[in-house]
Formats: sequence, C-alpha cells, structure tokens
Amino acid sequence: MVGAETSLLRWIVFLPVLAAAVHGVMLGLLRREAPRAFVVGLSCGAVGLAFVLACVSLGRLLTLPGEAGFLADEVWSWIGAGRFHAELGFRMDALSAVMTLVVTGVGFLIHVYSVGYMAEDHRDDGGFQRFFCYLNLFTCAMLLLVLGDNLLVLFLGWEGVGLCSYLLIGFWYGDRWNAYCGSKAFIVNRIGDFGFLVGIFLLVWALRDVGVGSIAFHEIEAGFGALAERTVRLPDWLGFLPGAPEWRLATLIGLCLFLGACGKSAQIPLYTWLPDAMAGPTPVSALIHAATMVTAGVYMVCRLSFVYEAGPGAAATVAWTGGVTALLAATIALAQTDIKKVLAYSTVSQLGYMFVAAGCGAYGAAIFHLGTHAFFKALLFLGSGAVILAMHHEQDTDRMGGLRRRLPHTHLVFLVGVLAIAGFPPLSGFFSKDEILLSAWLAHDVPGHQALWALGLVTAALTAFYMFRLHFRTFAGASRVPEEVRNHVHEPSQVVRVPLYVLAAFSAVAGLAGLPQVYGDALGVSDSNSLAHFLAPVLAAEAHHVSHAVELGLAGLAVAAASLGTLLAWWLYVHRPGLPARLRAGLGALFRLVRDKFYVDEIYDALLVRPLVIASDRVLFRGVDAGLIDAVGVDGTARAVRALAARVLKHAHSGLAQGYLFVMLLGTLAVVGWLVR
Amino acid sequence: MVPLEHVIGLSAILFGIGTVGALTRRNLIVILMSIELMLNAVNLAFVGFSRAWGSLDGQIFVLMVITVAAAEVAVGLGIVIALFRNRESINVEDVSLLRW
Amino acid sequence: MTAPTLDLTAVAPIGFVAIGALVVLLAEVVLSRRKTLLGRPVTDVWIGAVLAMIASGFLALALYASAHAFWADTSAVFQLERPMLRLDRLAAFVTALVAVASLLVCVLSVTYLAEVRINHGEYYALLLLATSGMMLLAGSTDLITLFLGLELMSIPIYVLAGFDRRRLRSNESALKYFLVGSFASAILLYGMALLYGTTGHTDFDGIRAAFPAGNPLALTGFGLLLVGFAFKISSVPFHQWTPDVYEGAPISVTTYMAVTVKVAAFGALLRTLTVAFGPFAGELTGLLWVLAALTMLVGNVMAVIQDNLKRLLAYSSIAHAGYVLVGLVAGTPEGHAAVLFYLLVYVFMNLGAFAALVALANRGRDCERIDDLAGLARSRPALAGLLTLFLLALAGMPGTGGFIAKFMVFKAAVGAGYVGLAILGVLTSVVSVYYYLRIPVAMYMSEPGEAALREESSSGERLVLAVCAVVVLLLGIFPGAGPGLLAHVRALEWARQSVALLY
Amino acid sequence: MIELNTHLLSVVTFLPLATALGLLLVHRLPESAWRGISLASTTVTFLLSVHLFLGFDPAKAGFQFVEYAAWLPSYGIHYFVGVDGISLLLVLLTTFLMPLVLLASWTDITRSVKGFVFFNLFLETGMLGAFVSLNVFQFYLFWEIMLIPMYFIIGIWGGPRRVYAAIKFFLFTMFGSLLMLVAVLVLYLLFFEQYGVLSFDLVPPPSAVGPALLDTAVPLAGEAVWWKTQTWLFLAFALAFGIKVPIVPFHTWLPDAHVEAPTAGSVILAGVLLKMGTYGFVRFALPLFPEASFQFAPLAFGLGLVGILYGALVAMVQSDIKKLVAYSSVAHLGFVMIGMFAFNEEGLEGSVLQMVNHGLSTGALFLLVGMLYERRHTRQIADLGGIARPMPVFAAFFGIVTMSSIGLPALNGFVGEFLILLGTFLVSPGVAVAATFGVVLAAAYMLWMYRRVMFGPVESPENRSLIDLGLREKAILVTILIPIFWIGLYPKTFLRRLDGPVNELVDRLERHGATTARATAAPPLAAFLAPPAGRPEEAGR
Amino acid sequence: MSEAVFFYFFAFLAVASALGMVLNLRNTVAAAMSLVVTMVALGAIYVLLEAHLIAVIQIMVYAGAIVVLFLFVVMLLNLRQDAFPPPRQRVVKGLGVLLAAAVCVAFLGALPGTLPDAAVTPEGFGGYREVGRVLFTDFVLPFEVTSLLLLAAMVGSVVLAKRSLD
Repeated sequence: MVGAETSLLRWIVFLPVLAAAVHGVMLGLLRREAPRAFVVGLSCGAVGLAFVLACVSLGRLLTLPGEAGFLADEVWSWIGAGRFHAELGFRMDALSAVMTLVVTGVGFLIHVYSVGYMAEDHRDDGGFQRFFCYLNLFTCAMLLLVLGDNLLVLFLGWEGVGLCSYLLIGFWYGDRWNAYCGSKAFIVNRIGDFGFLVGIFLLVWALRDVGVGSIAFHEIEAGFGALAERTVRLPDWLGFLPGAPEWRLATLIGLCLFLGACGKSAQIPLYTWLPDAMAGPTPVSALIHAATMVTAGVYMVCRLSFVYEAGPGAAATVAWTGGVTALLAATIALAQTDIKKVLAYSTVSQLGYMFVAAGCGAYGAAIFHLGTHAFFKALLFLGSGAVILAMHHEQDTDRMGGLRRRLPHTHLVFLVGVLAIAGFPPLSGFFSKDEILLSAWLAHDVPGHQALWALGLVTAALTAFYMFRLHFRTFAGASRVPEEVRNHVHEPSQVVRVPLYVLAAFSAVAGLAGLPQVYGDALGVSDSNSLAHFLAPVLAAEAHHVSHAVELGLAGLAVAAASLGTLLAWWLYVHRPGLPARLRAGLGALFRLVRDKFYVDEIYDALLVRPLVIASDRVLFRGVDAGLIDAVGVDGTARAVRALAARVLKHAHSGLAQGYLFVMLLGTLAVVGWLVR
Repeated sequence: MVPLEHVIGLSAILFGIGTVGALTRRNLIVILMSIELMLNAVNLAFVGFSRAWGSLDGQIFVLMVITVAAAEVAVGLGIVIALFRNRESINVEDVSLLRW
Repeated sequence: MTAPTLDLTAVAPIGFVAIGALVVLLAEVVLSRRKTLLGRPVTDVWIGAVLAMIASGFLALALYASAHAFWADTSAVFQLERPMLRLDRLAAFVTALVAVASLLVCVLSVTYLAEVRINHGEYYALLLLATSGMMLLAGSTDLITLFLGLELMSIPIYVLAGFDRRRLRSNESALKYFLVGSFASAILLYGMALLYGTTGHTDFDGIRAAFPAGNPLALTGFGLLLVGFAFKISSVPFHQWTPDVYEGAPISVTTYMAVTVKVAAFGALLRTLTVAFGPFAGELTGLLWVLAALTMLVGNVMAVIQDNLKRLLAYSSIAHAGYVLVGLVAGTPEGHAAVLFYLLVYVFMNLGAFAALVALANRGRDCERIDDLAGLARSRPALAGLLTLFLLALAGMPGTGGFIAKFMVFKAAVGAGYVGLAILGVLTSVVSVYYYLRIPVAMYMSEPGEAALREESSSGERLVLAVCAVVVLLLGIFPGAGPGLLAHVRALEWARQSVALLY
Repeated sequence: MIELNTHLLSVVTFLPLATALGLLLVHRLPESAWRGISLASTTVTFLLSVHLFLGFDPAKAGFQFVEYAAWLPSYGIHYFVGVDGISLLLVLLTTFLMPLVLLASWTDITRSVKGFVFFNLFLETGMLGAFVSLNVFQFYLFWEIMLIPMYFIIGIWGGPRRVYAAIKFFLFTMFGSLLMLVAVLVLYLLFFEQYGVLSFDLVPPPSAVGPALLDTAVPLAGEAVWWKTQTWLFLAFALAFGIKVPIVPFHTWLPDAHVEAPTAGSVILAGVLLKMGTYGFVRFALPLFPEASFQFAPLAFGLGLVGILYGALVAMVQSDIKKLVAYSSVAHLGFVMIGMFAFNEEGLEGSVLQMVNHGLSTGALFLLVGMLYERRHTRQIADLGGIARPMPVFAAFFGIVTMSSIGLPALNGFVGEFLILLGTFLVSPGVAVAATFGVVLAAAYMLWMYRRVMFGPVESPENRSLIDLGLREKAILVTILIPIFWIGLYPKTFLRRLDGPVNELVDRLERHGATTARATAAPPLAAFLAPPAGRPEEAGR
Repeated sequence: MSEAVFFYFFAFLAVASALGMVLNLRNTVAAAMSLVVTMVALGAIYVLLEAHLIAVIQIMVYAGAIVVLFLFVVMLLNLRQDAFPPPRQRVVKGLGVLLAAAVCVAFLGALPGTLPDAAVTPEGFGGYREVGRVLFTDFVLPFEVTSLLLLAAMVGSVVLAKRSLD
C-alpha cells in the first residue's frame, strides 16, 4: 500500500508556520507591531488557504484510484540512525482528511473570531500579533499531528500543540496564575508524553524483530500483523496486575500510548490541567482546549486502532477510563459557576465519551463525535467568549443572569450549542453520542460493557443538566449583573458573531454526515452514514449488526435521560430559583467536595509534588550534594590534607636544629635497619 | 697487636658520644666540638682499617678529613660569631625563628 | 716510579671555575681600591656587575669544556692509575647543567645584591668555589673526591646562606645548614669509613668488585652513605633543614642552593648507585621507594600550609626530589635518563620561579609572602605571566618541561612495575597544583596589597627569566628534536646518552 | 588551496593560539581592538572549520584531513591529527561557539580585555587540539592544557567565589586526568610488550599499516597483574572522563564553576569542555577497552541514570539560574552517558549529537543568563519576575532555548534525546523508561524557572526599567538558533557524518565485548522487560 | 702485650675525656680542654696503628690549631658560664641519648666477624715518605682540591666574622 505522491500536503502545514515565522521575525527582530490589517490578513489568510488546500487535497483523495490509497508527501528524511529511520513526511487518508478539515475549518473560524475578541486587549506586550503568531503556530502543529506520516511526526505535532497550548494559556503572562496554568498544562502533558515515548520505543523494539525499522503508519500496520499475538513477560514486581506475568505486547504498547492520550486529551488521571487551561483567552479555549488539540488523543488511538484491536486489555482500559472520566467530569461540572470551567469539564466529559467509543472499537463513532463536538463545543466557547466580552471579562455566572434580553443573538446560538451537546435530536450531538452509547452496549469484548453504557447514559443526563443549568444561569432569570457593568452589556461586533452563526449551523446539521443507517432507512437514504464509510478503510473497525428496535430503543432512552436533566435544570434554575441555594446548604460537605473538584489537585500536590520538591531540596541538594559530596568528600579531603600538615607533620619542623638532628638520626637508623635487616 | 674490633669499637663509642653531644648540648660551641669528636671517631676508623688492609688510602682520607674539619670549624665559628653579634646568644634553642 | 699521566680535560671545567674564583677575588681587591676606572666612577653595583661578568665568563668556559666533553663522548679521567675523577657524558651533563645554573644565578644576583645591600665580591668567589665542588661531585669516582666535592660544595654555601650577616634569619639559616650539614657529613664519613673497611677500596670500581653483600658492616656503611646523599637532596626524613635554610638565606642564594645542589647531588648519587653498587642497587629499591613516597607526600602536603613563598618553594623542591627519586626507584636506564631530564627541567623552572622573586626584592626587603604578590598581574604583567609559567611547569602542566619530566619519570616507574608509586606521584601532584595555584590567585585574582615591590626588572633578571622561560617551554614542546634549528636540541636524547655508559 | 587543505586541521587548531601569541607581542591597543582581533581570528577559524566540514567526505571510512609528523618518534609520540565524523562535529561546535562567546563578552568584560581574549584564544586551541588528536600523548597534552586558560577565565573574571570555584575545577579535573595518565602509560607499555614498538598513536598512521594502540590486547581481569587489566585501565580512563562529564558523585565542581565563571567561561565550559569527557569515552575508553566497557555498562547506565534524575531533582530546587542550568547539564550529560553505553548505532549517534545539542542549548542559556546578569546584576530567580514585559524579545529567545533544552521536537534537543532513549531502550528498557521520566522532570524545572523569571507581574522597579536586547545580542542569539533549528529539523547533515565512525565503533564493541559481557552485564538493569516469549532467537540480527 | 696496655690506656683516656667534654655543662673552656685530651689520646693510638704522619698532624692540627680556635672564639665572645633556660624537647633528647647508646651497643655486638684480618704492612707504612709519595701521585687531585676548600673556608670566615666589609 503506497500512497500517491503529492507535494500539496506540505503546504497545508507550511502555510501557517510561515505566517507564524513572519510574525515571529517581525516581533523579535524588528520590534515593531505590524499594522493589524496585515496581521489579520496574513494569519487568517494562511489558515484559510490551508483550508482551501485541504479541500483540494480531499478532492484528490476522493478521486484516487484503488480503495485504500492515500496521499503521501515525503519532505525529507528526518531522524535516522542505525536501522531506525523516520521521515518528515505527510499523509492524508480519510481520517487525516476529516481531522484536517476540522482543524483548518474550525481553526479558520476561530481565527476570524479572534480578530474581534482580541481587538481591544492591551494587557501585555505586542499582544495582538503575538496572539496570531501563536495561533498560526498552533494550527501548524495540529496539522503536523493529523497529517504526520509516522509516529514521530505525529509526536512532533503532539509536542508542538502542547507548546502552543502552554504559550496561549499563559498568554496574559502578567498574571501569575495564568503563567502557572500554562506550565501545569505543559508538565502534565509531559507526563503523558512519557508514556507516549515509551510506547514508541516499545513499538520500534518490537518491529525491529520483524525487520521493520521505520515507524511510518503503513509500515507499522504491515509489520504489526506478525506481532499481534506476541506476549511479553512483566517483571515480578508488577505481578499484581491483571493478566500478569504474561501480557500481550499490543496491550502494553496500547497502554503506554494511551498514557500520552490521557495527558493530551485530559483523561483520568491527567485531566487536571484542562480546567486550569481556561486561563487563556477564550478563542484559545475554543480552538485548542475544545475543538482540536484535546482531541489529539482520540485521533491517535483511532490512528493506531490496529494496536488496540490486537490488545483487548488496552482497549478496555481506554473505554473504562473514558467512561469514568466522563462521569467524574460531568459531576464536577454540576457545581461550577465559572462559565468556562463548566465548559472545560464538559469537554473532559465529552472526550471521555470519545474514548468510550474508541475503546469499544467504534473508532468511527469516536471520530464522528470528535467532529460534532468540535463544532458545538467551539460554538459554546465562542458564545461564552461573546458573553465574557460583553461582561468586560467577567466569567462567573453568579454575576450574570437574564442576559437573554441584552444578548439575544448570542443567547440563541448558545442555545443551539447546549441542545447539541445535551443530545437532542436532530442536532449533531444526538447522533454522535447515540452511536457511542450503542457501541458501548454492543462491545462484548469490553468487560462490563453494559455498566459502561449505563455510565454513559447517566453522564448524558448530567450533561443535559449542567449545560442547561449554565444556560439558565447565564441567560434566564433575574439579572445578577453588577450595576456598573449592566448598562454596557451589548452584543459583540459582526466579526465575532459571524463565526458563531456558521458554527451554530454546523452544530445543528453536522450530524447528518454520520447519520446512522436506521434513520437513513427511515428517510429512504441508502448508505446514510457516509462518514463511517469514508473512514472504514483506515480504521480497524468491525461492523456490528443490531436490530433497529434495539437501536431506536437505546436512542429513546438517551433522549429521555437528556430530557430529565433538562427538566431538572429548568425546575431548579428557572422555576424555583431559590431552591439551589437551599439544596447547596443541605448537601454541605458533599457539595463542597464536588465544587472543589474532589480536591484532586490538592491531593496530587500533597502526595507527589511537595514530597518530591522537599526531598530534592533537603535530602539531595542540601544533604547529598552540599553535605556529603562537597563538605565531606571534596572539602573534607582538602581539610584532611591541611590537617595532616598543620596538626601532624608540622611538629617535625619545629625550627629546633637538634630536633632535626634527632629525626635524621632516626631516619639513619631506619635506613640502616632496613638494609641490614 | 690490638684487634681491629676494639679499634673500631672505640671509634663507634666516640662517634656515639659525639652524636649525643651534638644532640643534647645547647651551647653551640660545644656542639661544634661534638661534631669534631665525631670526625675524630671517623678518622680513627679510617686509620684502623688502613692498618688492617695495609693500604694508605685510609690515611690519605684522614688527611683530607682533618683539612675539611679545620675548614668546617673555621666557617662554623664564623657563623657562630655572626649570629652572636645579632642575637647575643649561643644557645642553639634560641635559633628557632624559622620553623614550620 | 713513573710520573703520573695527567689528562687535564677531565678537570678543565673545575679548573676554569676555580681559577675564576681566584680571579674574582683578585679583581675585587683591585677594583675596590679605585675611585674611578677609565674615567668613570666606580660604584658598588658596577663592581658587582664586573665581577658577575668575570664569574659568568669562567662559568661559560666551564660550560664549553663540559659541552665539548659531552660531544666528544670520551670518558676522560684525570689520571689513569687512580681515576678519581671522570668526565664522561654523565659528568659532562651534570657539570654543564650546574655551570648554566650558576651562570644564570650570577647574572641574576647583580641587581639583587645591590638591592638588599650585600654587594660583596666574595659572593661570586664563593659561588664559583661551590660550583667547582659540584663539578667535582658530579665526576667523582672515588669516595675521597666524592667527600671533598661534597664539602667543597657545602662550605661556601654555608657561608652564602649567612651572607646577609646583619639579618638574624640569614644567620640562623647558615647556622642550621651548617649544623645539620656537618652532622650529615660525619654520618656520611662514617659510612665511607665502613665501606673502606669492609672492601678495602675507596674507588667505585673497587667497591663494586669487593662489596661483601651479606656483611652487615658494609651494609651499614652503604646506608650511612645513602643518608648523606638523602640529606643533600633533602629527601624525607632528612629534609627538615631545607625550608628553614631556604627561607632564611638571601633569595639569590636560595635559588642557587635549590637548583644546583640538588642537581650535583643527584648526579653523584646516580653514579654511586649504578657504578659503586650496581649489582646491589636492586635490593635498594624498596628503601628508595619508601623515601620517594615519603618525600613526595610530606613535601607536597607541607607546602599546602605555607604562606611564605621561599618556604613554599622549599617544600616544593623537597617534593620534586621525591619525583626524581621515583626515577631512581625504577632503576632502569630509562629511569635514570628520566632523572637527568627531570633535573634539567627542574633547574630552569625552579630558577625561573625564584628569579621572579629576586626581581621583586626591593630596598633591602625580599618579596617573601604570597600576599605580597597580590595584584602583581596589573603592576608587572609580564613578570606575573612568567612566574605563572614557571609555577605551572613545577606543577607539571603539559606544554612545559615540567610535564615531560614527570611523564618520563612516571613512565619509567610504570615500566619497571612501580605503578603504586606512580599513582602516589600523580595524586601528590594534584596536591601540589593546589599550592602552586595559590600564587596566581594572589597575582591575578586579588586586589593589590600594600607590599612595596620593585617596579622594574634589571636587564640581567630579564635575561634570566627569558632564558628559563624559553627553555621550560622548549623542553615542554620539543623535548626531542624540534623543527628547524631546534633539530639539534634533543634533551631527552642527551639524558639517555648520559646514562648509557653507566652499565 | 591544496596547501591549505593538507594542513587545514592544523591551521584550524592553531590559528587561535597564533593570534593569542601575536597579541602578547603588541602593547597599548584600544580595548575594542583586542576584541576585534580576537573576534576576527575566531571567525576565520570558524569559516575554515566550515570549509573542513564541507570538505569532509562522509562516505569515506577512517580519519580525514590527517596530518602526521614526527615529534618524539623514539617514544612513539607523533603530531598526529585527523577528524572523523565525531570529532568533526565537536570541532565545528567549538569554532562556532567561540566567536559568539567573544561577541557576547563585548561589553561584559571590561577589565584586562587583552588577557581575556588571550585566554579565550588559548582555550580554543586547547579544545580543538584535544578533539583532533589521534596520538594519545598529544591528546593528553591538550586535555590538560586547556585547564589553564579556563582556570584564569573563571578566576579573574568570575563572581565572588571565583577562586574557590577555579581551584576546585582545576583540582577535580587534574585528579582524574593524572590517574588516566598512569593508565595511558600502562597501556603504552602493554602495547610495547605485544608489538615491540613504542607508540602512542591511537590508529595506524596514514600510508602505514602497522599495529596501533587500538590493536593492543588488554588482558581481562585475572589474566595479568592488576594494573594491566582492562578493568583498572578502563576505570582510570572513566574517572578522568567521568569527572569532566561530569557523572554524579564527581559533579560538584560544575555548579560552582558555572555559577562563578563569567558568561564566556560558562558557555565554553558547558558548551565544549564537558564534551571532552564524553568525547573521551567515545574516542578512547570504549574502543580501547571494549570488554571492560561491557562489564561496566550497568554501572555507567546506573550513574547516567542517577545523573539524569538527580541532576533534574536538584536543579528543581535551585534559586540561582546559573546553578539550575548547571545541574541541568548534569542531567543532560547523563543522557549522553547512557546513550553511549547502549553500544548501538542509535544510542551512540544520539549521544554524539546530544553533545552538540547540549553545547548549543546550554551555551545559549548561559549566554542569555549572562545578558540578563549584565543588566540586572542578579541571578537569583526570586529577584526577577515579569521580565518578559520589559524584554519581550529576550523572553522569546529564552523561551526557544528553554524548549530546545527540554527536548521539544523540531528543536535540536529532541533528536539527540530520542535517539539516545531509543538506543537505550533496545538494550535496557528499564533504564530507558526511567531516563524518559527525566524528560518530564526537565520540563518541570526549566519551565518553573522560566515562569518565575519571565512571567508574573513586574514588581521591582529595577526590573521594570530593563532594556531589551540590542542588535549585537540579537545577532548572537539568532546565530545560535540557526543550528538549533537545523539539527532539530534536518539532523541528517550531521547524523550522516556520524554513521561511519559509529558503525565502526559498534562493530568493534560487538566483536570484542558481546561474547564475554553481554550475557553477564545485561540482566541486573536490563531485565525490566525480558525478551518476549517465543521471540525467535536473534531474529533481527 | 705492651701494645695492648698502651692501647687500652689511651682508649680509656679518649672515652673518658670525650665524656667529660659532653657531660661538662658549665665550662666551655674545660670542655675544650677535654677535647684536647681526646685528640692527643687518639694521636697516640694512631702511632700504634702505624699512622705516624697522621699522628703528628693530629696533634698539630687538632690539638694545636683547631682547639685553639675554639678557645679563641670562646674568649672573643666573652661567654659567661652556661646559664641557659631549661632545655626544650627534653623527651626527644633523652630518647636520642638512649637510642645512640642502644645503637652503639648493637653495633659493637655486630662487629665480630665482619672485619678484615690485618694485613702485613710494608716498611715505612704510614711514614711521611710513603704517605707523601701517594699523596702527590695518586691523590694529587684531592690534595689540590683541599686548597680550594681552605680558600673557601678562609674567604667564608672572613665574610662572616669580619666586623665590617664595607
């Protein structure tokens, strides 16, 4: 299977990076803020053009002869030593195409939106151009990630997006908190990358045995067939693990790589950075921390679906981690009042859904949800951004309420997003989430798959509840907006609103791209699930067959759950607005536990970070380094030499000539004694 | 004929006495004398050996030693005088400015 | 009875130097009587310079004679019947080295003597007499000449150490040197007596032939002889006088003592061990091993706590004696060649280091404490740089002769299987680096103190410093044949040739 | 031109020294003249070494640009220089950093400028000489001699505890290298015993096929007296090189030297001098003692690993930026160590490349810290904060270099680290996994420092009025960023040149070492993951 | 037989006066006189050992010149009786004495059997003629060197002891 050569792909990646480089050079070397029109034109133009190129490439891809062909573009040989080699190359198959379109498309919209959002911001130096520089750089990195021809290029993008995320979270670096959140995101992601790297090493190590030195995806896939059944023995101290001591190699590789995915896609136990990442500007939250970067983990799992297919243990872990994360994040979201925090936890939760799908072998569903989520979550974030802008950078819903009257357009598009995420038909979220629940229901390989399904269902209800809670607290009811702000609240400018409308439209109708056949049959469309068909050649998915009745029944249950949640939210926050406060008081500790995110950050800090720092300082640095090696070893030796001279040998040099004679006599006797013996 | 052992024994005893003198006496001049005594002991040994081997080398050696001893005494006493002029003492233990 | 056949070439260097001493004495008498000469007023400094030139001239003649003997590669003896003095390559090498060192010290002394106001003509005469003693020592093949050489070397140096009569420290230095020295002479003599008594010979060949290896009396004699040498080369534990004497003597004398005495004594020791005790010397290595180890250790460790430069260099010279001994321990021709090469380098690097101190002595005051050198790099950058060079050479840094010297010595030791000693040697070298580096620290890294040092070097001092620097670098970079003109300078080769005839 | 090419290596090596000696002869020039002359000299050296790099034929085996001349032929000491891919890279690194360093010290060093440029030029020749020497004696000479200029650079132009730091640096290095000298002598005599020839030549000289030091059969433990065994000889070499690297228990000179040295000193120290140690391993210790290398590979892995983790953890708690960077060097060189002892192409090439990478990244970090110090006169992280506000360009450069240092892909650090970890993983997965964790820690301490220095509100007035980088400083940093990106994006340029020598070394190690030691050495540390069950024996080989 | 008596008498005299010199803590002049006695006794023993010329020179140079020089200096310095403060390093000195004694005993014990047997000496052995002949033929070089040595001593003592050189 060899891809069709084209040099189109590289330009999709290079355009944004060139734009970023131009920005960087202007900022760094010319020290002059460029005219805004130029900045906007360059950045948006580059991303827009990348989108156009992506579309052209898609066209080329669709017209390729042969079934499983892909577009390939090898730029140059990147890293190579010994038998290992990795090229800086790109490939576009169905999966990459979907991702590329999402990245460039949504990315372009968010670029445009940012023009309005960042227009008035002067918090730190060179903000405007710097922002677009980072944004372009991010786009490039994300495109590298999705278009990368091998694991290493994927990793390049993977780290690149992490860097941009770091830069953009701490964009307003004048505030310590923002900077802290940025570093936290990067470091937590690095922990994930640790797993990712180990996964890559394992893969290379394993492939070496079958004579494959490359880690290009098609080579891995080809070589992996021979490795699928291989097992490894775990060391004894890991004997407590299920299935020990013999594990499938694929499981081990899958788990290592999944650790990376956990970091990037904010799953348990590495999800804590994502809520804090909301410290960045809202367009960033929309683009990076909702639509694109955080889905990289899902993309990676799907890209390497054959590994997870061969390692059922890994797949089950993926599914269950996703399920539990989805529920946990949804629970935390229940009690948050910060508009972006709620959305952040909802993102974590939705990512959990995607992993459930991926773990259950429904990679298509995962990608489908990834796409629809990109639209509606971007929409929700951008909507919240509009609110925040209107409220002069106020994010706490305790100080909002009743904004429906002041921001009618925003209210409407936000409502579309809420409905979509809550999973009401026929909005996009309904179809994608429904497929995921179905796949969980059917995933017989995953232990406890029905419990997993139930988990998903509960999460669906909770999702509907907290999203509507958010919506009601923001737009409905009485206004809690402070006096001085209230009169200045107004709809944002056109450049901000247009992307909202576009996204709202996509959120509403994107579900049609992956319309399950059961509805297709009802509508008389054959092959309605065009996305699944498009992706099928790339993903290692087995088609499952299920009766329409079950499928519809499950869908009905999901809708019912969502409705329940919605109704409860309405009851609590619109119908009886006094009740939540009493409820809160009644629940007491439990409420605080949820509001404070189960204290996970604090536990991590106390158990891992602090002991490490204290031990490093007290034991390693002060104890071993300064105390032992330097004071005893190095200076100690010097002192010992000095002491030998000053305390011992000195007495032989008393300055008294007769003492010298005496020593000389002794020496003479010793010499003679030695000789005569 | 006196056995050579006794001659050498006498020389060793005199050398020992000279050594003890050089080591213990504090009067610089007496120390010099003790060293002279040591040289005399050496001379005695040379003469004894010279007689035993029947070769004159030892006696020539003694002549040289006597010359050297004279030279040493001259220089040594010169040093003592120079020191005495500055220090007003011939106690060897007073000469310990330079140490360690 | 036939008249003895005499070969004057064997005594030519000694003769030149001895005649030089007489000429200097006469010239001093003549010159100091005159108020003017050739229309110019006669000053003390001028007299000193003239005497130094005379002395240098005779030393140069001696140098020429010994160099000639070296190239001629004859083993000239003074008289065939009873060869008490031999001018073979070893003797020529040592003689030449001693001559060069004495010559440089003469040149170096002119300004210094005037500066510390001890500008007497006898200085040069004594210096030449001592030098003649060293030359005798280097060539002697008989216990009698060995003894006379030793004394002829020592007695003028006792006087020179006390040459600054008005300073108590100088008196003390002379006294201690004299006391310990004559005591050591007595021990040495007793050893000679016993050797004579047990072998019936005083010449080396005779001793070698007749040495009764199992006789305790003979062994005692051998041991006592060794002690006498150990004293002269200041090997631990016979070294304690060294720092006191070096510290108290005028620096120019210290310089002279530090470089020449050691060279001559080692030359003689080398010959004694190989010629007189050749077959027996192998049993000696254990003893020499201990002496070398102790000497390196104590010399270096004690130097660490010194604040007085002369004293520090004294301990450093003790330590260097230890390194030279390592070559003797090896006992191989290679080791002995390394000894000679080490001495060659040692002369120039030590002379250079002392010369720098000489060049700083100001108005009756020596530059003695390390602190006195503070900030020297700014006031006298060239001098500071040169002093640093010599110290680095002493520390054995590559690029200088000091490194090659140590390298050769350790190579010989390792080659002979004395790896432990080589390791001890390198470890103590690390210690030595510490104290040598303290001096550049003062010169380069400290703020100037209030010590009043001389601001200008005389041309003689500059010449000496330059010669030493050039030689130290040359021996470091081209110890063998170099390119171009340097192709004829093959110091390592010379050292090897010098010892070749001993076996 | 032909003439130049035949002596190119010597010209490159000795041009700086010649300039330095020339400077000694001149008096009373304005300060900028000293700087200008030295800058010009080092720049020409760099251009010549680029010429060297371009003229180097990666396809040819063995050493190139070889020059061979008698020096002390009766002792087997020759002037013998030549480069293979490994030394070529390090030569290029050295000549590249030197002009930058001098440029960076343009305004920083105002006291005795002449001395400063003299010592720097002297140092450059010392370093280059060590990299190109193929005669062990000659190598040792250069290896030791470069201590002197560095000692003075730290001691004269350094910080308040400069004297302590300089002496500590000197003594530490001297301690190890003198023991190595003894080992060299033993090796030399062994060679003599076996072939009857005295020679310090590491490889046979050009146009002569004869045995060279590399052909010495060094006995294994038990076959000869202790000092002639590989075990002890290797340990002596390893101690000398290990102190310079530095590996962990011998590292404490490094933070002191780095902190006290002036910017130029720190850059050269980190950039080039530390590489001497690792280069020594690759060039001498491993090929000369293959069996012992295998025998001690677990130890090297262990110490390298300790270096990575220990360096990182200690770096995390430093309050002085320079000290932090110094400890990060310990960690980085830990990677180089384990990569080297993986004994495969991936690990070794990664190691050599990582030497260059570390030189560039850490060198750049020290340059940046120096620029900040010049303005603010403090290196305490607590005194800084919000520097990005007054100095955005500085912050940007610092950011890129930080990322390079923590191994972000597309920058140089990643390529080296990845290859090292991969190579190590193939041999000892457990070590590789633990080392990979060091990458996480690196991000933690570097970003912690970056955040505390660059971000947050500008609190002190001194920080508010800082002036951003000038043209000279920008030029320096841009210049150093070029190879950082180059290696990150297209490392082939450099890796290609490493293939030959590294393959040869791996072959050698496999040939000698695999039989005796692989079986015994591997289990203790490498058994984190046993080979997969049912793995066909030697399937890949 | 008479030789033996002669020898032991002078040997006893030499040892006794040597001890007298070393043990006399008060009077430097008396010490010098004791030394003279030792010298003379040794000179007598030299005669027994057929070293006639040496015996004469011993008396002349040692007793006649060297000891006189000592006495001269004692007078010159106008030394009062030894009135030194308590000695330092008493333990060391005591040990030194004991050691020296022990070594002497050990040495004397080791002597028998290690020495050469006495040879028959030719006529005139040790007389001025024989010694003189050897001295001016075989040993002409040492003889010449002694002149340098004496020159050095002369110059040296002048330099050191002359009141003013300037």
